[in-house]
Amino acid sequence: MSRIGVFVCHCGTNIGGIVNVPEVVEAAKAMPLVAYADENKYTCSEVGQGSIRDAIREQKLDRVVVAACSPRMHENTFRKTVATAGLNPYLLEIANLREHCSWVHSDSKKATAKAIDHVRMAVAKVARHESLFPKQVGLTKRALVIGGGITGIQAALDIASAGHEVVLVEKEPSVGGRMSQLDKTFPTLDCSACILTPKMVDVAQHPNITLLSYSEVKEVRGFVGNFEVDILKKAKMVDHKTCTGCGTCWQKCPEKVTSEFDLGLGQRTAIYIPFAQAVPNKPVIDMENCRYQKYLKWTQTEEGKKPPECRICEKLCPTKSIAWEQQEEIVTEKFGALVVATGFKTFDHSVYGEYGAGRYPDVISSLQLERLMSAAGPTEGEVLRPSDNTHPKNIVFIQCVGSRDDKVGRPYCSKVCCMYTAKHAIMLKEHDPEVQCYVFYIDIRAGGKDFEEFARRAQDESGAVYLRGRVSQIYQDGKTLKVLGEDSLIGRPVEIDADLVVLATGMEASEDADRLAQTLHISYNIYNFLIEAHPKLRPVETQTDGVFVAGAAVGPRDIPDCVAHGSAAAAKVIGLLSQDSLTTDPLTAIVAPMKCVGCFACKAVCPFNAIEEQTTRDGRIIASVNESLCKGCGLCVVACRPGAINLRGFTNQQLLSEVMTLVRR
Amino acid sequence: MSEDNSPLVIGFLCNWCSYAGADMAGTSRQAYPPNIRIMRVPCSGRVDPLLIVKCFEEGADAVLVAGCHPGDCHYTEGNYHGRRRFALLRDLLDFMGIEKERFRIEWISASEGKRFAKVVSEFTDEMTKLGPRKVG
Amino acid sequence: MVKEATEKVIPNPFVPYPATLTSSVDLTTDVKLFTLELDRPEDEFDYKPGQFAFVSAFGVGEGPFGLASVAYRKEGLQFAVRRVGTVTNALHQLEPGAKTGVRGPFGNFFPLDDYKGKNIIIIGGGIGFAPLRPVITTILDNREDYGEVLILNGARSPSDLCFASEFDDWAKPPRTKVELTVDAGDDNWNGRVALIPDVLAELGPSPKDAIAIICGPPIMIKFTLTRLKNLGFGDEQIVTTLEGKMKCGLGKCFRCNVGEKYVCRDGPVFTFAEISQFIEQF
Amino acid sequence: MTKILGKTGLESWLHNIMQERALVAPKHVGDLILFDPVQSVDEVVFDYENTNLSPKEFFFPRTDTLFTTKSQDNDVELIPTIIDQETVIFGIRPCDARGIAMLDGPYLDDPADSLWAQHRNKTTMIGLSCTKPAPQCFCTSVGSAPNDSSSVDIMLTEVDDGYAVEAVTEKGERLLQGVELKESDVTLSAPSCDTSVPAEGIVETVKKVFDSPYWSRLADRCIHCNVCAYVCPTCYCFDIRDRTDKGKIERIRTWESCQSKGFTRIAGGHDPRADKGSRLRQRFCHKLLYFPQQFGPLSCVGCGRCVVSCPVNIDIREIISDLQELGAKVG
Amino acid sequence: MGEDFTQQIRDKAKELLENGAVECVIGYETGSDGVSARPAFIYDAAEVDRLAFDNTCTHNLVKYLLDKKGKSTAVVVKGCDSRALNLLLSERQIQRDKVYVIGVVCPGVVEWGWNKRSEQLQKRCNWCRQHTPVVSDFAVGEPITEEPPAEFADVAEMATKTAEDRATFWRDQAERCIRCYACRQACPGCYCIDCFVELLDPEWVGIRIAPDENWMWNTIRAYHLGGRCISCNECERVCPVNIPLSLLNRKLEQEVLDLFDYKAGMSEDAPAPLITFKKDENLGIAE
Repeated sequence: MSRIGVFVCHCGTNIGGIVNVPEVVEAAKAMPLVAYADENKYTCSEVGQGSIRDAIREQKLDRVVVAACSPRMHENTFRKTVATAGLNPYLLEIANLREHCSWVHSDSKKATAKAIDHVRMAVAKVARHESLFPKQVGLTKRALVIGGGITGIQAALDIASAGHEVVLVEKEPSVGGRMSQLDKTFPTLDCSACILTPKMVDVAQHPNITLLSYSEVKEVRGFVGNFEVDILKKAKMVDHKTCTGCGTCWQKCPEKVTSEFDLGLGQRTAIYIPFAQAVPNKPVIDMENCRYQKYLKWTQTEEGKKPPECRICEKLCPTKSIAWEQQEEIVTEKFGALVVATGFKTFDHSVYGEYGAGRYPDVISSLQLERLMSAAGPTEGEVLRPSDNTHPKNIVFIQCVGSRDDKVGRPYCSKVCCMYTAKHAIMLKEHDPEVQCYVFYIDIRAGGKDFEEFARRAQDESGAVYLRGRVSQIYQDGKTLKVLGEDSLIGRPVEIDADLVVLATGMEASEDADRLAQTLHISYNIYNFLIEAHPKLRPVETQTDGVFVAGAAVGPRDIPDCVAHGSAAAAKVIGLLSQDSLTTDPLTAIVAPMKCVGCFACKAVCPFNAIEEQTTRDGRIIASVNESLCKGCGLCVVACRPGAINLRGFTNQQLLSEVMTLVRR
Repeated sequence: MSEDNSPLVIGFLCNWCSYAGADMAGTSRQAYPPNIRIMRVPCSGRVDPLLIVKCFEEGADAVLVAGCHPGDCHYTEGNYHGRRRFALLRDLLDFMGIEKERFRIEWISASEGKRFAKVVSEFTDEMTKLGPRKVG
Repeated sequence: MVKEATEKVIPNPFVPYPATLTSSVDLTTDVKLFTLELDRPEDEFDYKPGQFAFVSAFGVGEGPFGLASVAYRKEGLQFAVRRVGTVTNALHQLEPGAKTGVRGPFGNFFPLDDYKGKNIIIIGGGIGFAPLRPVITTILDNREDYGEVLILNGARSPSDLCFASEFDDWAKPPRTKVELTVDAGDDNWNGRVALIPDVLAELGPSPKDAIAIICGPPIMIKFTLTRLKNLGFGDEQIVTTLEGKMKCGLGKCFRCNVGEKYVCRDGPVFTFAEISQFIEQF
Repeated sequence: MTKILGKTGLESWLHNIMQERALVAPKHVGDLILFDPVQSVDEVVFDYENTNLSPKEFFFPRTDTLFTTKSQDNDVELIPTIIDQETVIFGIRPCDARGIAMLDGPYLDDPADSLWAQHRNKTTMIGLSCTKPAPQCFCTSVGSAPNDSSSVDIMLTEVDDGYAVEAVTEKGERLLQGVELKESDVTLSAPSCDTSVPAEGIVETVKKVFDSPYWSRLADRCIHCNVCAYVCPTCYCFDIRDRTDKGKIERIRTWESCQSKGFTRIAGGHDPRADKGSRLRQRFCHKLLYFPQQFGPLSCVGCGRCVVSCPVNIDIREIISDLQELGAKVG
Repeated sequence: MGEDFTQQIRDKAKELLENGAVECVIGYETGSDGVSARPAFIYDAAEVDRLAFDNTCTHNLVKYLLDKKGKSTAVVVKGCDSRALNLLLSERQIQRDKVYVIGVVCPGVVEWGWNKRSEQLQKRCNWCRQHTPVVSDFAVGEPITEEPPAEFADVAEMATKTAEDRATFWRDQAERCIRCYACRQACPGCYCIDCFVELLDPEWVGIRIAPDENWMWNTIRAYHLGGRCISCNECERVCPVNIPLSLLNRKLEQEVLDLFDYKAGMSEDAPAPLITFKKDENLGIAE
């Protein structure tokens, strides 16, 4: 039995000023199955909602149409209204008479006709609504944090401190991320390592945190509250359970290779920790470069010169922790929520021919400069030119390398470069008063607490010369680098003899960010930065419930933002994990088993892996929907030729009724 | 066509982008002709070609499907599927004498209220010029 | 030369009698009992237990439903309608006062006069019990004309038992027993949980001077028939109603046929003797 | 004596008929020949074996409105369809006319189908006997003949200088009023129909072989395309449903076929004829067993349309032969 | 072709039935007119001599595999028919290990009807690019090198008409349609349990056998085969009122080729164009 009530809202004069509301009410009364229609000044007001509740009770209404503003505005409000009157909240439909009608049309007659049609369609649709009931599903109260940079560390610590188990996965041998490569941080100039290291140690020591370094996430299955994640643990070749991190091995290893951590400016051994404060402070063996591995490879072919068998580390290890038999392995773990904090990588400046395309040793990236300035870096904090280890005096900074440049496909601003360059100018001057810095910039972006003052300080106190303009060419002239540019403020070409050129390389999404996003069914933009559910209102959520994003994986941001972001994601995770069960949205797809032909077109188009295979009693293999995974997009419904799948709330019947009621009105 | 010979345009708008874009048109008072009747769907990928064909069978003059811009789909892939289905359907309908112009697909984001109004205005004008469908 | 018959206006048998829905009561979660009153006093509608009629949901179509009332009580035309398809869905949406249409009565009926003096076993499953209600009403209204009466009503679950409010009245008269059973019970159910054929075997009614009337889903009819045969019931002692897909009720569309017989015109009431050769087709 | 209507006389007669009534005649439609209303005698095809579809649709239309509703206030008025249009069908073959007459059996059986009755009353059939039966024809095997005039109102037979005319019914007589006919002593020879189908005794045979696996083997090939039923002059299954447009409700009856899946599926899901074999058997049993049991003749008039149209060559003539052979074995 | 092919098919059928590899062989035999072929179902090795193959073997026998689910069956296929096997395999309607494919290299079939047969190739065979079966367990005949590319002259011709003329053309076709659904029944790609056209709720297509409803039916029938039609032309062959259904199918075939570079039924694995997508593709929509 259907007794539909229609409530038409004047919205003050917002609707009533254009749409003839009494006429809409009269038209509604004549519509099939409409038992009651009335108007309100403001339907969303307590009085208006009360009139709906009263009418439901008095008129025994079993379905409600509210003809008012956009459903995006008040659908939830009115769902609650009808629910308090005892109706299922899904037996409601909204006709949009404001945003889609009165606010955009001025012809009262035509607007009223359109309003009546929209009510008609809503009535047709609501007649086919069915009571829907959210389901409760259990959840695993554990979180996975992907990425062990400052964002991931912060998120992991916050979640763990709230009492939930956390697994932190880091692909490198140590946590720390980009921040661990920095010397000082702007604008406070506190030592990066000094503030980061304690947190890294906290991670290692926190009883609720399991750190999986040198590991990567491969596959993610399941849904919010119930994810199943395959994690690849790369072979470290060292048993970290027994290893004490005494350092003998990496001190004695004879094979020296370029250090990734020092960005090519220093060296490490084949068995190594990436940097002194690494966490875990236990080594891994770089299989590519290990002499014993090379020897083993040689024994298979016996081609070329026989390498030494080496195994020095094994011989010297006091705890016999070298584990040659170790293999990479995949572990599967269950989680209720995931935080993606995969950070960024810096732009590769070799694409810029005018900056030497990476050929000049003394044209370095700013992150390389950080390593040179770092006391724990390859030069122990002394800034020396890579080419001849001399102290550079004239230093040119070039801004926006791989930022704000359409030419290289990076039109966005990397946000931190202006500030770290100011920091560099200040620090270099402090290190060596003879240093003169020149900064070629487009704009100085110093929005942030104490930022503008800091940028000023570089110029006013540290004497850095800021030149507004692009550098057109750099070339090597003996020991000097000739930097040709333009000062656009005075409109004159400039030529500077530089000892060192530092490129403010921008931020890029980290390697494989797109692959990970696809695995997680979250979206990413054309630069592979992850997309949040809403840029303003849901900054750490994603379209996949239970998957949160944080830090520079979402877009360029600085350390305090990353930390705040990590904490924000953690707060969301804690909120999620503090529930005993999760409520699923009932607007999901549903399969009519008798109609399914088992072609699985639905499965092919489902973006959420929500279609599962099921065998019927008569042996047919048919589709079924995992309602916890289904997001209600309806792609499967359209793909299903036999009409075996329907979408609750937007059924074929409902959409067709809307069309039919319109075209045959 | 209605009595005053203005075209009947049926619009299917995805909830997350285009419906919100139409809301934005309202919020910012971007006027457009009142011919369009709007149906809310979760995703442009939920718009069944059967519905569109049904609209034309029943004499609608024009159909607009609007969804998120490619890459912006709330469900990540819905509009990509929709794009393929609609491309094929539009060619088929055109081959059967329903001009391509009568079936329009647009990507309109939640912030493009002005563009929504512009699209609907242009589309309605174009349909008025094209006139009613000659063979039912 | 072929002579012409004088042209006479033939009434269109597809046009129903206009009727008004006077009440609609939930019998189970998906079955409603509708009461209809014909709008025009001149329309004749006399019927007997077992007969059926088409009820219209204008705008959707019409469907055949067994009459659940008895004509002599003049309480309106009653139909128990289970919500299974588009027509029944639409009927369930109707409110008292709604306009509808009735075409009928159609088909044959239970020859209750012939059963006088006999013991009657009435077996119904689910919504199949609806056409048996007028049988029960008639027998109980003329209780002394019949012997022992056993009523066996079964359903999938307790909430699917039709006419639950009437069970007590049915069991009141002497020599009358009402047995209920369900396929699956619930928290409030203290009765039998068994399939109808099994309950029948357990109760073991004697075939002597007895008539068994069965109505229900095809599968239940088939198994119940077997049990009755095992108990010694002869083909003539077993009476059933068959369900068939019907469109006209007039013996024209040839959709409901079982062999050369039309369920709509030659049925729906058949003795097992009449349909035994076709039972596998059904 | 035979009455003759010359070719031009026929044309002007048809022309006159068209002025007052609808004239339906064989006509080229695409590459088909179909019975269709004609506006001019030029459209009429005189030289044809038979039409691709039978003329049954002028008595039992593909789509028919049984009644319409008119709503006013809370009242619904049901308005039955009245057929006013007088129609003349020209060129109907004896087999097809017999098929129409045969359907009087079920349709005029009490309670009569008023639409059928009205169509029959309002329609005059001018038959055209076959001069050269087609290879698929077998009317003589099922109780008719190429010149069988029993079911038409007027029978025409092509002769050298026109058409021999026989008024069979009063209705036919009336239509011929005022038409000038020549007297002639030409004798009409009955053309022969070569195909002979052993249809005699088939009713008894079908009863015997009802449970034979023959049916399901035959159905292997059948794709249940329904074409046989739709081209057949004696198939009369229908479906009924309502249609609502702009507040007006029509109850509509359309053609359907017993071969379609779900034809007998009841709302609960049970389908007594769910398998292909029992559906195909239903069709032949109806034609060869049930219809004769109810109304006398086999409900096959031997027009051969199904033979030609079946895409997988399910040939009723072959089936009748097979059944007889099978029946003989069963004994 | 002819007797040689017939003999090879009979021998293979005999072998398969005798060694129990299959329960039934679906092939062709001579029909009741004595001149044209019809489908034959052979269950007994003693009956293999009924099997025949000639240039009237038009029927796409793959359709019948849908009735033989789960049963080991051999089927005779021509090049065009064989693409239906891939379609049904990819849509999981048949199991490869239950089907034994006798693939006949087909030089083309002729125009024929009941009791009549011409020597003129069917129109579709003139533009056939799949003489050799794409799936085959036992090949009959030598593979023919296929010449590229597909032609769509008939489709192009329609496109030269005005929209109004095109609409009128299809309106006329719809008017003739009697909605027997023979096209669907013959199509190997049509196997829905309940076809959309017969659903009562949602009632996509109204009950009337009238131009509007018929137009909707014909349009969606074609659309549902978009990217799936394997060009066997059975729909058009069985149509009792000669609606040029293949014109719609071929239009879609052309579009699918142009837009998605896809040809249905060429492989079991390639996802059908409407269940997959590419992010960066220009389909002429809202660009």
